Amino acid sequence: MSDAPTRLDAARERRDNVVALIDGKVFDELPADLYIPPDALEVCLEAFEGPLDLLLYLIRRQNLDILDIEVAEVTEQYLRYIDLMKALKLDLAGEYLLMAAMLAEIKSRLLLPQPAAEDEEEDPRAELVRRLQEYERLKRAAENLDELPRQDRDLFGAHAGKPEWVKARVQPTVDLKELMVALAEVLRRADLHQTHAVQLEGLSVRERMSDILARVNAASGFVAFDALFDPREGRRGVVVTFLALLELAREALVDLVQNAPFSPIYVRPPQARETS
Amino acid sequence: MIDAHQAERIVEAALLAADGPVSILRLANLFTAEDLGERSAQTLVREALDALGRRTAGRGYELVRVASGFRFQVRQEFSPWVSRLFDERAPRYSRALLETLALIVYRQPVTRGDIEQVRGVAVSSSIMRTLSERGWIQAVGQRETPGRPTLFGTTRRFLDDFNLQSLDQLPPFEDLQSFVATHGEDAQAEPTPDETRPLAEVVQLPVGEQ
Amino acid sequence: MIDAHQAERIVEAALLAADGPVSILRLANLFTAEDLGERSAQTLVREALDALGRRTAGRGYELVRVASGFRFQVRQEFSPWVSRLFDERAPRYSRALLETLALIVYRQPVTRGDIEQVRGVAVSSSIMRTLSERGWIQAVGQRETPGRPTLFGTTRRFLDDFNLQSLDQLPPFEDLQSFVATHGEDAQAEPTPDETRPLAEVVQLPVGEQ
Repeated sequence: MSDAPTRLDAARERRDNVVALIDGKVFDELPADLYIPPDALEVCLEAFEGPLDLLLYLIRRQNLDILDIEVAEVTEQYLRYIDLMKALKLDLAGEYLLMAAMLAEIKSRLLLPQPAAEDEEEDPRAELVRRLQEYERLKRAAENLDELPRQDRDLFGAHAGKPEWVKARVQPTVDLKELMVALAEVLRRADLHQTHAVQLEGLSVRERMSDILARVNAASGFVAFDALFDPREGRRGVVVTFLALLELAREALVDLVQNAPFSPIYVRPPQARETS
Repeated sequence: MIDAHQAERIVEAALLAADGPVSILRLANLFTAEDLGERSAQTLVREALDALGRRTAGRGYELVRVASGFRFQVRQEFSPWVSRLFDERAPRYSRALLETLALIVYRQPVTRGDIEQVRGVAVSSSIMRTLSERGWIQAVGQRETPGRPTLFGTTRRFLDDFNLQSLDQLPPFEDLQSFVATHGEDAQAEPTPDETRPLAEVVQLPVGEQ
Repeated sequence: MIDAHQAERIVEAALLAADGPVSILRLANLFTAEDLGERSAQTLVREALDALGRRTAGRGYELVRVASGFRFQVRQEFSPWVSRLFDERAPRYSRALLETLALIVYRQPVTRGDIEQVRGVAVSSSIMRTLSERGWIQAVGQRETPGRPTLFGTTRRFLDDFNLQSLDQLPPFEDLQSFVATHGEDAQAEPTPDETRPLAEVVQLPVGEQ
């Protein structure tokens, strides 16, 4: 099934009732004895999409109604085409032979005496007729589809040059929910009890611990204890800061130093100690 | 805050710069909270599209809506001139390919076996590959029968390329069931009213009209 | 014979359909003898280009002349909006990164060792670097234990990016199980009955009950 233009052209010609092109000469009528010059036959056969297509062609040539096929007649013609194809040693697809067998079977069934029974036995042609009709519809649908305006053949997108731009490096965004789910997941895998114990101070205290640590380390010396409290934060802020300092001291992340009783308290980075 | 005229020109610029159709949502996302003030981005975009549709009336191009959004497109009446620009002609597709595509379009989801049954011949792999590479068909699943054959359907790209918003816009494929209906048990069944042509007429079409 | 308006629209359509700049000669070749009558194709094209240049004044795009011909070009002033069309999709952060961030948020100040202890696997340097570069975590000190490991905490930028005034606004850890039950995919934990209880009370619960 190549897309060779000759075959396409042949298909198109056939639609216009032309049987064959031989040396550029148009034959628009089938010889009565169905003899077709071998060259033309080849062109014709290549234009068929399969046994259904060939059969449909034969029926249409005779101006017959699909619903009223003379199976004997059509089978005869079909087999003669097949024989010719064989004689010409054309590469004959198995489907053509299958169809020949099916036609022969239908023909023989039609020759059998009809049973008188009222059980409405299906007409042996019904299945063939159904397939031919559906194939014919498909052919028409395919033609319709081909006629629709199509991008790049009939339709062209309208574009203008893009302006210059700096490509932004887009950072992933994280939804708070994702963060929660990640934490819950990791904690489920870890020792929950221990985690709870650590968690007890609450987030505001943990946050304040980081703040204080950052300030103390930035000062790289002493920070006055008082300076870490911001009265504008109110009572709650003072408590949070106080708890944070206690926790930092407990975890030995800061040292609290006082030179003398009632003298100012200072916070400083911890001095290396010997761990006992 | 930007005004409606500015919004219209931004949408115009975006559609002209984009490589394909752009959805309203994607257009709406071009505007920042600062641009919008209290307005809805989508409303702003819709109004801009309306204005652009009116503006391109009678021009060499038009605003069209396809499955995946809006795009500017050269008016088809100018195709004869425009196509002279391109040396390479758009490919013509074989009947085998078009029939295969038509079956996938109208009967999706279908397997290769389904296609072979209707066409009466094997479906060549190169046709399926061409259709996939063109971005018109895709595997959409597997049928739960022995061998689990792949089911194929059409893509959004297919709709875009055929200038469609949905498959509904295609001409109808006469229903396969109508034959069964007229030849089965209830032989007198009427054709469904939405069929464009009664079956009998179709069958009696003279050969020349094919 | 086509009129000047028709010619203008054909040139417009051709420039919009072309992939790059189009020379006057190529544009002139679009017209047939029949289109032209007695007129010169190049004159027709030049007049069309003049008209198009005037028409696009103040629009989202403009007609520009470059070495190899004419093209329509989106105006540079719309670049900030148009460029958003082409921004790459943001990648997603790995679960390992999110878990690391979550632990830093909830247990700060922490060392990498602390995180590794809870997660049970080594924390990669690239995760810590990504979080630092993103401006979400910072070194806040060192723990005075052998090796003096760095302590990490979250930044103000972290709060800003997550739209928080303070970490207080995050659900307390105790609520997480119920949070996951309603938001997570694979949560099997039942909601705790005391999820709405204020933090202070939760603190007093014996650990074993949770």
